[in-house]
Amino acid sequence: MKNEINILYFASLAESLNRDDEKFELKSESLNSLQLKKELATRGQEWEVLLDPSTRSSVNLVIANDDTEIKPGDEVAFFPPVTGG
Amino acid sequence: MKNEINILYFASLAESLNRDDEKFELKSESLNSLQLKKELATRGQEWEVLLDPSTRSSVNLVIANDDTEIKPGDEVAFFPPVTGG
Amino acid sequence: MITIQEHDFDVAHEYQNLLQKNVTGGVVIFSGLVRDFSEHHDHLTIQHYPNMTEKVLEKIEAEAHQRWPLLETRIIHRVGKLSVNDQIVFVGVSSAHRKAAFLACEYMIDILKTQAPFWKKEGGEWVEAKDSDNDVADAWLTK
Amino acid sequence: MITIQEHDFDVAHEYQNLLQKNVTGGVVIFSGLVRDFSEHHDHLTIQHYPNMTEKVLEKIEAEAHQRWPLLETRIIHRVGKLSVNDQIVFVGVSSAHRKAAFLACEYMIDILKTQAPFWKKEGGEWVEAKDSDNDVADAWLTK
Repeated sequence: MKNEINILYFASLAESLNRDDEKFELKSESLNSLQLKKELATRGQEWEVLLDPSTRSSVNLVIANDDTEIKPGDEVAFFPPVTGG
Repeated sequence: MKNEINILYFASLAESLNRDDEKFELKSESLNSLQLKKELATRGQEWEVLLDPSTRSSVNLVIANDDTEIKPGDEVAFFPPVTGG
Repeated sequence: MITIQEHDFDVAHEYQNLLQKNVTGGVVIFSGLVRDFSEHHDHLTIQHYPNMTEKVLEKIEAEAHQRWPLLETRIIHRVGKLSVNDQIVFVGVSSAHRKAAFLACEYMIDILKTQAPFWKKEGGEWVEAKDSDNDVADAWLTK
Repeated sequence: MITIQEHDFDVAHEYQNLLQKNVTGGVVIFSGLVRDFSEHHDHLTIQHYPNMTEKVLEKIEAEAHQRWPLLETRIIHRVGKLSVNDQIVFVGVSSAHRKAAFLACEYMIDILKTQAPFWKKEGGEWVEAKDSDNDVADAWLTK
Protein backbone atom coordinates (compact mmCIF):
# COMPACT_ATOMS: atom_id res chain seq x y z
CA MET A 1 0.00 0.00 0.00
CA LYS A 2 1.18 3.46 -0.87
CA ASN A 3 0.97 4.99 2.60
CA GLU A 4 2.64 2.16 4.50
CA ILE A 5 5.60 2.31 6.81
CA ASN A 6 7.53 -0.62 8.28
CA ILE A 7 7.82 -0.71 12.09
CA LEU A 8 10.40 -2.90 13.88
CA TYR A 9 10.50 -3.78 17.60
CA PHE A 10 13.55 -5.10 19.43
CA ALA A 11 14.53 -6.86 22.63
CA SER A 12 12.17 -6.40 25.61
CA LEU A 13 9.80 -4.27 23.48
CA ALA A 14 9.41 -7.03 20.90
CA GLU A 15 8.59 -9.43 23.72
CA SER A 16 6.12 -7.26 25.58
CA LEU A 17 4.35 -6.20 22.36
CA ASN A 18 4.55 -9.74 21.03
CA ARG A 19 5.85 -8.81 17.60
CA ASP A 20 9.13 -8.12 15.78
CA ASP A 21 7.71 -5.99 12.98
CA GLU A 22 4.55 -4.87 11.26
CA LYS A 23 3.30 -2.90 8.29
CA PHE A 24 1.43 0.21 9.39
CA GLU A 25 -0.70 2.47 7.25
CA LEU A 26 -0.32 6.21 7.74
CA LYS A 27 -3.60 8.09 7.83
CA SER A 28 -1.96 11.36 6.71
CA GLU A 29 0.81 12.22 4.23
CA SER A 30 3.28 12.40 7.09
CA LEU A 31 3.45 12.61 10.87
CA ASN A 32 6.15 12.99 13.47
CA SER A 33 7.51 10.31 15.76
CA LEU A 34 5.54 11.51 18.79
CA GLN A 35 2.28 11.40 16.82
CA LEU A 36 3.04 7.84 15.71
CA LYS A 37 3.80 6.74 19.28
CA LYS A 38 0.55 8.29 20.54
CA GLU A 39 -1.45 6.55 17.84
CA LEU A 40 0.14 3.18 18.63
CA ALA A 41 -0.36 3.74 22.37
CA THR A 42 -4.15 3.77 21.85
CA ARG A 43 -3.94 0.03 21.09
CA GLY A 44 -3.81 -0.83 24.79
CA GLN A 45 -1.96 -0.46 28.04
CA GLU A 46 1.09 -2.51 27.03
CA TRP A 47 1.65 -0.09 24.13
CA GLU A 48 2.11 2.89 26.43
CA VAL A 49 5.74 1.79 26.88
CA LEU A 50 6.38 3.57 23.56
CA LEU A 51 5.75 6.88 25.32
CA ASP A 52 8.18 6.02 28.13
CA PRO A 53 11.14 8.43 28.01
CA SER A 54 13.57 5.49 28.12
CA THR A 55 12.22 4.03 24.87
CA ARG A 56 14.44 4.83 21.89
CA SER A 57 13.37 5.11 18.29
CA SER A 58 15.01 5.38 14.90
CA VAL A 59 13.77 6.41 11.48
CA ASN A 60 15.59 4.92 8.49
CA LEU A 61 18.43 3.68 10.75
CA VAL A 62 19.07 7.07 12.34
CA ILE A 63 18.20 7.80 15.99
CA ALA A 64 14.97 9.83 16.06
CA ASN A 65 13.41 12.24 18.53
CA ASP A 66 9.77 13.22 18.97
CA ASP A 67 9.96 15.77 16.15
CA THR A 68 11.44 13.45 13.55
CA GLU A 69 9.21 13.35 10.45
CA ILE A 70 7.92 9.98 9.23
CA LYS A 71 6.83 9.49 5.62
CA PRO A 72 5.39 6.57 3.64
CA GLY A 73 8.06 3.94 2.92
CA ASP A 74 10.10 4.78 6.02
CA GLU A 75 11.49 2.16 8.37
CA VAL A 76 10.76 3.04 11.99
CA ALA A 77 12.14 1.09 14.97
CA PHE A 78 11.38 1.12 18.68
CA PHE A 79 13.75 -0.38 21.25
CA PRO A 80 14.95 -0.15 24.87
CA PRO A 81 18.33 1.42 25.79
CA VAL A 82 21.16 -0.55 24.16
CA THR A 83 23.34 -2.96 26.18
CA GLY A 84 26.05 -4.20 23.83
CA GLY A 85 29.80 -4.16 24.28
CA MET B 1 88.66 -2.30 50.32
CA LYS B 2 86.39 -1.57 53.24
CA ASN B 3 85.36 1.96 52.29
CA GLU B 4 84.63 1.24 48.64
CA ILE B 5 81.46 1.94 46.72
CA ASN B 6 80.60 0.74 43.24
CA ILE B 7 79.67 3.42 40.67
CA LEU B 8 77.86 2.60 37.42
CA TYR B 9 77.42 4.88 34.39
CA PHE B 10 74.83 4.36 31.66
CA ALA B 11 74.03 5.47 28.12
CA SER B 12 75.44 8.86 27.05
CA LEU B 13 77.16 9.32 30.43
CA ALA B 14 79.06 6.04 30.09
CA GLU B 15 80.22 7.19 26.65
CA SER B 16 81.25 10.71 27.57
CA LEU B 17 83.04 9.54 30.75
CA ASN B 18 84.46 6.57 28.89
CA ARG B 19 83.56 3.98 31.51
CA ASP B 20 80.69 1.72 32.55
CA ASP B 21 81.66 1.30 36.18
CA GLU B 22 84.39 1.84 38.72
CA LYS B 23 85.30 1.13 42.33
CA PHE B 24 85.55 4.34 44.32
CA GLU B 25 87.01 4.76 47.79
CA LEU B 26 85.12 7.00 50.20
CA LYS B 27 87.33 9.33 52.18
CA SER B 28 84.78 9.61 55.01
CA GLU B 29 82.40 7.13 56.67
CA SER B 30 79.59 8.46 54.55
CA LEU B 31 78.65 11.34 52.29
CA ASN B 32 75.60 12.44 50.40
CA SER B 33 74.98 12.21 46.68
CA LEU B 34 75.73 15.88 46.03
CA GLN B 35 79.09 15.61 47.82
CA LEU B 36 79.99 12.56 45.72
CA LYS B 37 79.06 14.35 42.49
CA LYS B 38 81.15 17.38 43.47
CA GLU B 39 84.12 15.20 44.27
CA LEU B 40 83.87 13.36 40.94
CA ALA B 41 83.40 16.68 39.09
CA THR B 42 86.91 17.76 40.17
CA ARG B 43 88.32 15.12 37.82
CA GLY B 44 87.86 17.39 34.80
CA GLN B 45 85.42 19.31 32.66
CA GLU B 46 83.68 16.28 31.16
CA TRP B 47 82.75 15.17 34.71
CA GLU B 48 80.76 18.33 35.39
CA VAL B 49 77.84 16.67 33.59
CA LEU B 50 77.18 14.89 36.91
CA LEU B 51 76.13 18.24 38.40
CA ASP B 52 73.77 18.96 35.50
CA PRO B 53 70.19 19.01 36.81
CA SER B 54 69.11 16.59 34.06
CA THR B 55 71.50 13.88 35.30
CA ARG B 56 69.71 11.19 37.34
CA SER B 57 71.26 9.07 40.06
CA SER B 58 70.30 6.04 42.10
CA VAL B 59 71.65 4.49 45.28
CA ASN B 60 71.13 0.75 45.71
CA LEU B 61 68.64 0.68 42.80
CA VAL B 62 66.44 3.45 44.20
CA ILE B 63 66.28 6.91 42.61
CA ALA B 64 68.39 9.31 44.68
CA ASN B 65 68.39 13.04 45.25
CA ASP B 66 71.22 15.31 46.39
CA ASP B 67 70.59 14.49 50.07
CA THR B 68 70.64 10.72 49.67
CA GLU B 69 73.23 9.20 52.01
CA ILE B 70 75.95 6.98 50.50
CA LYS B 71 77.78 4.41 52.63
CA PRO B 72 80.58 1.90 51.98
CA GLY B 73 79.33 -1.06 49.95
CA ASP B 74 76.60 0.94 48.22
CA GLU B 75 75.94 0.77 44.49
CA VAL B 76 75.59 4.24 43.00
CA ALA B 77 74.56 4.89 39.39
CA PHE B 78 74.53 7.99 37.19
CA PHE B 79 72.48 8.21 34.00
CA PRO B 80 70.65 10.57 31.65
CA PRO B 81 66.82 10.81 31.59
CA VAL B 82 65.35 7.45 30.60
CA THR B 83 63.94 6.83 27.11
CA GLY B 84 62.41 3.35 27.16
CA GLY B 85 58.93 2.23 26.17
CA MET C 1 36.83 -1.83 9.48
CA ILE C 2 33.78 -3.07 11.34
CA THR C 3 32.26 -6.53 11.49
CA ILE C 4 29.21 -8.02 13.19
CA GLN C 5 29.47 -11.79 13.35
CA GLU C 6 28.27 -14.88 15.19
CA HIS C 7 31.64 -16.65 15.19
CA ASP C 8 34.58 -15.91 17.45
CA PHE C 9 37.44 -13.54 16.58
CA ASP C 10 41.19 -14.08 16.85
CA VAL C 11 43.00 -11.35 18.78
CA ALA C 12 46.40 -12.28 17.28
CA HIS C 13 45.05 -12.01 13.74
CA GLU C 14 43.35 -8.68 14.44
CA TYR C 15 46.51 -7.33 16.08
CA GLN C 16 48.60 -8.17 13.01
CA ASN C 17 46.09 -6.46 10.74
CA LEU C 18 46.37 -3.24 12.75
CA LEU C 19 50.11 -2.92 12.09
CA GLN C 20 51.20 -0.65 9.25
CA LYS C 21 54.74 -1.19 8.04
CA ASN C 22 57.30 1.38 9.32
CA VAL C 23 54.82 3.86 10.76
CA THR C 24 53.01 2.13 13.63
CA GLY C 25 54.35 3.33 16.97
CA GLY C 26 51.71 1.80 19.20
CA VAL C 27 48.66 -0.44 19.20
CA VAL C 28 45.91 -0.39 21.82
CA ILE C 29 43.40 -3.23 22.00
CA PHE C 30 40.29 -3.72 24.09
CA SER C 31 38.69 -7.14 24.26
CA GLY C 32 35.45 -7.69 26.17
CA LEU C 33 34.45 -11.09 27.53
CA VAL C 34 31.37 -12.74 29.06
CA ARG C 35 31.76 -12.78 32.82
CA ASP C 36 30.08 -15.30 35.09
CA PHE C 37 26.92 -13.28 35.77
CA SER C 38 24.65 -15.74 37.53
CA GLU C 39 24.55 -18.99 39.44
CA HIS C 40 21.62 -20.12 37.34
CA HIS C 41 22.66 -19.39 33.76
CA ASP C 42 25.89 -19.76 31.86
CA HIS C 43 25.04 -18.20 28.54
CA LEU C 44 23.72 -15.00 27.05
CA THR C 45 22.15 -14.04 23.77
CA ILE C 46 22.92 -10.85 21.89
CA GLN C 47 20.28 -9.43 19.57
CA HIS C 48 20.96 -6.50 17.25
CA TYR C 49 19.32 -4.29 14.67
CA PRO C 50 20.95 -5.30 11.38
CA ASN C 51 21.91 -2.42 9.06
CA MET C 52 21.59 0.16 11.81
CA THR C 53 24.36 -1.50 13.84
CA GLU C 54 26.76 -1.32 10.90
CA LYS C 55 25.85 2.30 10.29
CA VAL C 56 26.42 3.30 13.92
CA LEU C 57 29.75 1.44 14.20
CA GLU C 58 31.02 2.98 10.96
CA LYS C 59 30.12 6.41 12.27
CA ILE C 60 31.97 5.74 15.53
CA GLU C 61 35.06 4.67 13.59
CA ALA C 62 34.91 7.71 11.29
CA GLU C 63 34.50 10.04 14.26
CA ALA C 64 37.57 8.52 15.97
CA HIS C 65 39.64 9.13 12.84
CA GLN C 66 38.44 12.72 12.80
CA ARG C 67 39.35 13.31 16.44
CA TRP C 68 42.81 11.69 16.51
CA PRO C 69 45.71 10.89 14.15
CA LEU C 70 45.13 7.15 13.70
CA LEU C 71 46.39 4.54 11.27
CA GLU C 72 44.05 1.52 11.46
CA THR C 73 40.90 0.94 13.49
CA ARG C 74 38.92 -2.25 13.98
CA ILE C 75 35.60 -3.03 15.67
CA ILE C 76 34.16 -6.55 15.92
CA HIS C 77 30.96 -7.33 17.81
CA ARG C 78 29.53 -10.81 18.14
CA VAL C 79 25.80 -11.60 18.13
CA GLY C 80 23.80 -14.74 18.91
CA LYS C 81 24.37 -17.16 21.76
CA LEU C 82 27.52 -16.77 23.86
CA SER C 83 28.83 -18.59 26.93
CA VAL C 84 30.81 -17.49 29.97
CA ASN C 85 34.45 -16.72 29.00
CA ASP C 86 33.53 -16.11 25.35
CA GLN C 87 34.88 -13.02 23.65
CA ILE C 88 32.10 -10.51 22.82
CA VAL C 89 33.69 -7.38 21.43
CA PHE C 90 37.05 -6.26 20.02
CA VAL C 91 38.19 -2.67 19.53
CA GLY C 92 41.70 -2.07 18.18
CA VAL C 93 43.61 1.04 17.14
CA SER C 94 47.06 1.67 15.73
CA SER C 95 48.75 5.04 15.62
CA ALA C 96 52.16 6.67 15.49
CA HIS C 97 51.30 8.08 18.94
CA ARG C 98 50.33 6.07 21.98
CA LYS C 99 48.10 8.71 23.55
CA ALA C 100 45.95 8.94 20.41
CA ALA C 101 45.65 5.14 20.32
CA PHE C 102 44.52 4.97 23.96
CA LEU C 103 41.98 7.77 23.60
CA ALA C 104 40.50 6.43 20.37
CA CYS C 105 40.20 2.88 21.68
CA GLU C 106 38.42 3.97 24.83
CA TYR C 107 36.24 6.39 22.88
CA MET C 108 35.08 3.70 20.47
CA ILE C 109 34.08 1.16 23.14
CA ASP C 110 32.45 3.84 25.31
CA ILE C 111 30.30 5.16 22.47
CA LEU C 112 29.54 1.66 21.16
CA LYS C 113 28.14 0.76 24.59
CA THR C 114 25.54 3.51 24.49
CA GLN C 115 24.77 3.97 20.79
CA ALA C 116 25.14 0.70 18.90
CA PRO C 117 21.82 -1.19 18.83
CA PHE C 118 22.78 -4.44 20.57
CA TRP C 119 20.78 -5.98 23.41
CA LYS C 120 21.96 -8.67 25.80
CA LYS C 121 19.72 -11.28 27.37
CA GLU C 122 21.20 -13.23 30.28
CA GLY C 123 19.28 -16.42 30.83
CA GLY C 124 15.68 -15.23 30.48
CA GLU C 125 16.23 -11.58 31.42
CA TRP C 126 17.08 -8.61 29.24
CA VAL C 127 20.09 -6.76 30.68
CA GLU C 128 19.37 -3.22 31.91
CA ALA C 129 21.44 -0.33 30.57
CA LYS C 130 23.84 1.21 33.09
CA ASP C 131 23.84 4.88 34.01
CA SER C 132 27.62 4.72 34.38
CA ASP C 133 27.94 3.80 30.68
CA ASN C 134 25.85 6.82 29.72
CA ASP C 135 27.98 9.06 31.90
CA VAL C 136 31.26 8.07 30.23
CA ALA C 137 29.73 8.43 26.75
CA ASP C 138 28.33 11.85 27.64
CA ALA C 139 31.77 12.92 28.83
CA TRP C 140 33.20 12.24 25.34
CA LEU C 141 30.35 13.91 23.54
CA THR C 142 30.53 17.15 25.46
CA LYS C 143 34.26 17.67 24.89
CA MET D 1 54.45 -10.29 35.99
CA ILE D 2 57.32 -8.37 34.46
CA THR D 3 60.02 -9.55 32.06
CA ILE D 4 63.02 -7.90 30.44
CA GLN D 5 64.22 -9.90 27.48
CA GLU D 6 66.16 -9.72 24.22
CA HIS D 7 63.81 -11.98 22.26
CA ASP D 8 60.45 -11.03 20.82
CA PHE D 9 57.12 -11.50 22.61
CA ASP D 10 53.90 -13.06 21.32
CA VAL D 11 50.84 -10.85 21.80
CA ALA D 12 48.42 -13.79 21.42
CA HIS D 13 50.20 -15.77 24.13
CA GLU D 14 50.30 -12.80 26.50
CA TYR D 15 46.62 -12.06 25.86
CA GLN D 16 45.64 -15.63 26.79
CA ASN D 17 47.67 -15.43 30.00
CA LEU D 18 45.79 -12.30 31.08
CA LEU D 19 42.42 -14.07 31.02
CA GLN D 20 41.09 -15.40 34.32
CA LYS D 21 38.33 -17.97 34.02
CA ASN D 22 34.80 -16.63 34.66
CA VAL D 23 35.80 -13.24 36.06
CA THR D 24 37.55 -11.32 33.26
CA GLY D 25 35.23 -8.70 31.78
CA GLY D 26 37.79 -6.83 29.73
CA VAL D 27 41.41 -6.85 28.62
CA VAL D 28 43.39 -3.79 27.50
CA ILE D 29 46.70 -4.21 25.75
CA PHE D 30 49.31 -1.71 24.64
CA SER D 31 52.06 -2.81 22.28
CA GLY D 32 54.84 -0.41 21.27
CA LEU D 33 56.80 -0.83 18.04
CA VAL D 34 59.92 0.62 16.41
CA ARG D 35 58.90 3.28 13.91
CA ASP D 36 60.98 4.25 10.92
CA PHE D 37 62.93 7.07 12.58
CA SER D 38 65.62 7.93 10.06
CA GLU D 39 66.61 7.67 6.43
CA HIS D 40 70.08 6.62 7.49
CA HIS D 41 69.51 3.93 10.10
CA ASP D 42 67.10 1.07 10.42
CA HIS D 43 67.87 -0.24 13.87
CA LEU D 44 68.10 0.89 17.46
CA THR D 45 69.76 -0.46 20.57
CA ILE D 46 68.17 -0.46 24.00
CA GLN D 47 70.42 -0.43 27.04
CA HIS D 48 69.11 -0.86 30.57
CA TYR D 49 70.24 -0.98 34.18
CA PRO D 50 69.75 -4.62 35.22
CA ASN D 51 68.19 -5.18 38.65
CA MET D 52 66.98 -1.62 38.91
CA THR D 53 64.75 -2.05 35.85
CA GLU D 54 63.05 -5.09 37.39
CA LYS D 55 62.59 -3.25 40.66
CA VAL D 56 61.01 -0.20 39.00
CA LEU D 57 58.68 -2.26 36.80
CA GLU D 58 57.54 -4.36 39.77
CA LYS D 59 56.77 -1.20 41.66
CA ILE D 60 54.76 0.19 38.74
CA GLU D 61 52.75 -3.04 38.60
CA ALA D 62 52.13 -3.06 42.36
CA GLU D 63 51.04 0.56 42.30
CA ALA D 64 48.55 -0.15 39.49
CA HIS D 65 47.02 -2.98 41.54
CA GLN D 66 46.73 -0.61 44.48
CA ARG D 67 44.99 2.08 42.42
CA TRP D 68 42.50 -0.07 40.50
CA PRO D 69 40.63 -3.39 40.87
CA LEU D 70 42.68 -5.51 38.46
CA LEU D 71 43.01 -9.22 37.82
CA GLU D 72 46.27 -9.80 35.88
CA THR D 73 48.96 -7.37 34.75
CA ARG D 74 51.89 -7.95 32.43
CA ILE D 75 54.86 -5.82 31.41
CA ILE D 76 57.47 -6.97 28.89
CA HIS D 77 60.31 -4.73 27.70
CA ARG D 78 62.90 -5.80 25.15
CA VAL D 79 66.56 -4.80 25.27
CA GLY D 80 69.45 -5.12 22.83
CA LYS D 81 69.35 -4.50 19.09
CA LEU D 82 65.97 -3.94 17.44
CA SER D 83 64.91 -3.14 13.88
CA VAL D 84 62.12 -1.05 12.39
CA ASN D 85 58.72 -2.77 12.90
CA ASP D 86 60.00 -4.82 15.86
CA GLN D 87 57.89 -4.94 18.99
CA ILE D 88 59.59 -3.14 21.92
CA VAL D 89 57.19 -3.10 24.84
CA PHE D 90 54.01 -4.86 25.94
CA VAL D 91 51.66 -3.75 28.72
CA GLY D 92 48.52 -5.79 29.36
CA VAL D 93 45.79 -5.63 31.99
CA SER D 94 42.69 -7.69 32.70
CA SER D 95 39.88 -6.62 34.99
CA ALA D 96 36.20 -7.16 35.65
CA HIS D 97 35.77 -3.49 34.69
CA ARG D 98 36.85 -1.91 31.43
CA LYS D 99 37.56 1.56 32.83
CA ALA D 100 40.00 0.15 35.40
CA ALA D 101 41.75 -1.84 32.66
CA PHE D 102 42.15 1.24 30.43
CA LEU D 103 43.42 3.45 33.24
CA ALA D 104 45.88 0.88 34.58
CA CYS D 105 47.29 0.07 31.13
CA GLU D 106 47.87 3.71 30.28
CA TYR D 107 49.27 4.39 33.76
CA MET D 108 51.83 1.59 33.48
CA ILE D 109 53.19 2.62 30.07
CA ASP D 110 53.22 6.31 31.01
CA ILE D 111 55.18 5.72 34.22
CA LEU D 112 57.48 3.17 32.58
CA LYS D 113 58.44 5.78 29.98
CA THR D 114 59.75 8.20 32.61
CA GLN D 115 60.94 5.96 35.45
CA ALA D 116 62.24 2.64 34.14
CA PRO D 117 65.99 2.85 33.39
CA PHE D 118 66.05 2.02 29.67
CA TRP D 119 67.90 4.12 27.09
CA LYS D 120 67.45 4.02 23.33
CA LYS D 121 70.20 4.64 20.81
CA GLU D 122 69.07 5.22 17.23
CA GLY D 123 71.96 4.67 14.84
CA GLY D 124 74.82 6.43 16.64
CA GLU D 125 72.72 8.87 18.69
CA TRP D 126 71.20 8.50 22.14
CA VAL D 127 67.51 9.42 22.03
CA GLU D 128 66.55 12.51 24.03
CA ALA D 129 63.82 12.29 26.66
CA LYS D 130 60.58 14.07 25.74
CA ASP D 131 58.98 16.74 27.90
CA SER D 132 55.57 15.46 26.81
CA ASP D 133 56.32 12.08 28.42
CA ASN D 134 57.22 13.78 31.68
CA ASP D 135 54.01 15.80 31.57
CA VAL D 136 51.75 12.76 31.27
CA ALA D 137 53.63 10.93 34.03
CA ASP D 138 53.40 13.97 36.30
CA ALA D 139 49.66 14.11 35.69
CA TRP D 140 49.28 10.57 37.12
CA LEU D 141 51.55 11.22 40.07
CA THR D 142 49.76 14.35 41.22
CA LYS D 143 46.30 12.76 41.22
